[in-house]
Amino acid sequence: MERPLRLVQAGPPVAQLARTVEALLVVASQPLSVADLAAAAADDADRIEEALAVVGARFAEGESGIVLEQVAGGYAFRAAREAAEACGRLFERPVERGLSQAALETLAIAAYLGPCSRPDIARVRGVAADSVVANLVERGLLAEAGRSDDAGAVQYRTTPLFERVFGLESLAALPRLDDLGGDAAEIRERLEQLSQSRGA
Amino acid sequence: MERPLRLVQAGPPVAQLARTVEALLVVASQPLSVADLAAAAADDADRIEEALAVVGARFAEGESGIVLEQVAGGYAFRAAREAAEACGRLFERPVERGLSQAALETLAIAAYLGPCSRPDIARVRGVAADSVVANLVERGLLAEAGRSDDAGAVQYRTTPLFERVFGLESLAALPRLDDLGGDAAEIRERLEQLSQSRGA
Amino acid sequence: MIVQELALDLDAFEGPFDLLLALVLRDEIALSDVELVEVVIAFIERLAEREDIDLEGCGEFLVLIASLLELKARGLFPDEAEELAELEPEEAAEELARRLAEYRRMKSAAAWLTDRLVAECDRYFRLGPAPLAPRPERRLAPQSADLLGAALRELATPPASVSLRHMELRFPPVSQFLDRFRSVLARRRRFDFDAEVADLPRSDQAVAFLALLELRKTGEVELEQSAPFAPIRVSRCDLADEEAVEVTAAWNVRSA
Repeated sequence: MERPLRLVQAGPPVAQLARTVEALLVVASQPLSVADLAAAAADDADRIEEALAVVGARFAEGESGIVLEQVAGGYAFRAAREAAEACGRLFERPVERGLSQAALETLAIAAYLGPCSRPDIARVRGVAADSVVANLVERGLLAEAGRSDDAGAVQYRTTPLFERVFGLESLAALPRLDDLGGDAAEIRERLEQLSQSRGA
Repeated sequence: MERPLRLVQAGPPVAQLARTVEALLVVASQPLSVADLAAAAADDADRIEEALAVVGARFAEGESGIVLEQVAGGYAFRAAREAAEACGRLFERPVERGLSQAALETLAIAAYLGPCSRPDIARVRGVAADSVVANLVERGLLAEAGRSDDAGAVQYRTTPLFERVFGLESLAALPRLDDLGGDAAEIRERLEQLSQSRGA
Repeated sequence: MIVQELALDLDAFEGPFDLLLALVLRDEIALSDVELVEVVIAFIERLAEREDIDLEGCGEFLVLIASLLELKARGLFPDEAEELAELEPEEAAEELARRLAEYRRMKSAAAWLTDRLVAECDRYFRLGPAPLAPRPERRLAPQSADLLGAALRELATPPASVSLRHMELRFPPVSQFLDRFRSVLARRRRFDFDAEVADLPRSDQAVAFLALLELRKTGEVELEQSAPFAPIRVSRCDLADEEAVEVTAAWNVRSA
C-alpha cells in the first residue's frame, strides 16, 4: 500500500525530541511505549522511534551510568550493569528476594497459560496455590485480571513489573514451551514401557 | 585546620565514578545526599563532589532532557524545563465526572456547617472520615483551617477551587436549606442525632 | 533407579513399584485397595539404607506417588470430578501423562526463570515514582451546588424502620417430634417420613427431620432412602434385618 503524500509539519529537530523523550523516561514510573511517548510529546510514532535511537546511543552500556532498555512492552531507564555493586549497597531488591520454587512455578504458569485462577494453578502444581498467589500479588508480580466466565473465580496474570524484573521485552520473549522438556507422548510412552517390561 | 597528608588510593577515574553516581540517582526514588552516594560508591565525599560536578555538566538545562538538581535532601534527576508540557501530558489524568457519595456528603458538611474536624464529620455521617478527608485535601477541595479551640483537632474548610467547581461565587451562594433548620448549628444537631440513631 | 527397584509387600500387592504402576494404569488393580502410605514407608526405608541421597529418584518418586494419590482421591470422591471419574483406564493414563508433562514443562519454565533472575541480578531500576516527577493532578468536571443540598437532605432523612417480622418465625421444639415418632414406632414397625409430615408447614418439617436424625444417632431407628429425594423410610431398630442394615450403610456412605 502506498502511503499518501502529506504535508509534514516540521516539528522540533530530532535532537530536541530526543531530549523530550529523555525527560519523559526519567520521570515515568513505568516503561513507556512508543505510543505513550508519542502522545505525551505530541509527535509522530516514526519520529519518536528516531529520537529513541538517539537516546539509545547516548545511554548505552559502557557509555553512561544510565542505560536505555526495551522492556515490558516499552522503554525505560535503568542503572548500568557496571554500577550494580554500588546499587546493591544502597537499594534492596524486595520484589525478587527469596522467591520460592513454588512462586517461580506459579509465575511460569501464569506467564505461559495466560490469566488463570488459583484452582487452575493448583491443578497444574497439585497443591493449593492460595498463599503463593497472595504473596506474588503483594510483591506486584501477579495482578487480578477479572473473573472467569464459568466459575466466576478471580483470574491472575503477570504484571509489567514481572517482565521488568526478569528483563523480558515482553511475554513473547519467554522460550517456547515446546523447547522446554516434558512431552506428554514421551511420558506416556515411558509409562507404557514400564508396564510392558514387566509383561504381567 | 590543616588537612593531614595521606596516601590516596587511586580509585576509579572520576568519569567512571560519575557514571556510578548517575546510576545511583536514576534508581533512587528519593534525593540522595553526598554521604549516601559516597557510602554506596564506597568512595570519598570529595571525589563524589567532583563526580557530581561532571554529572551536573552532562545533565544541564539545555544540554539534556534529564537535569541534575540539588534539593533539600541532596541530589536528584528531574525533567528539563523545555519538556514541561510533554511531562504535564504524561501525568495528566482524565477529567473526573463526579464525586463519590462520601466525598459529596463531606464537602456538603464542611460547606454548610462551616469548618469542622474529622471527628465532627464522622459524627454527622456516622462513619470514619479520615480517608475521604485526606483524599479531598489532596485534590484541593478541602484545606486545613487551624485547630478548634476546645479539642484541638485540625479543622477543615472548603477551598476556592471547591467554589469554582460548584459554580459558587462564595459560600453565601449555596442553595438554602430552610426545610432542614434555621441555622448551621440547628442542622448539625439534627444530623448528629439522626446519625446516632442510625448507628444504634 | 531406586524407584523402579523399590520392592513392595502390601496387602493387595507384592512386587516392584513399577509393576504396581503398570497394573494400576491397566486397571487390573484398584487403587482404593492399595495403602499408598505403605509405599511411601517402603521408599523411605530404602532411602535410609543408602549412603548417598538419590535426589533424582526422590523427585521421580514424589511425582509418581502424588499422581497416584490424586487418582486415588478422584476415585474416592467421584462427585468431585465426575468427568474424570468416568474416564476409561486408558484415558486416565493419558490424562495422568498429560498432567505430568504439563507440570514438567512448568517446572522447566520455572528453572528458566530462576536462571534469568540470576543473570539479571545486576540490573537495577527504580521502583516507584521519580523523586522530582510532576504530581498528577486530578481534575473534576463542573458540579451542581444542588448536589450538596441533596446530600445533606439525604443525611437528614430518618432511616426507614426495618421490619423484624421474619425474626419471629417460631419453631416447635424437637422433643415434640421425638415423642411423636416414638409413639408412632410403638404402634408400627415402619413408617414413611414424608407421608408422616406431609401436612406440616416447612419449618415444622425441618424440625421433624432434626428429630429423625436424633433418633438415628441414639440408635432407635434405621433410615432408608432409595435415591436422592426419594421418600425416607423409617424403621424401628430392633427390627432391622441384615438387608436393612446394608442399605443403611450405603445411605451413610452417600451422605457422609
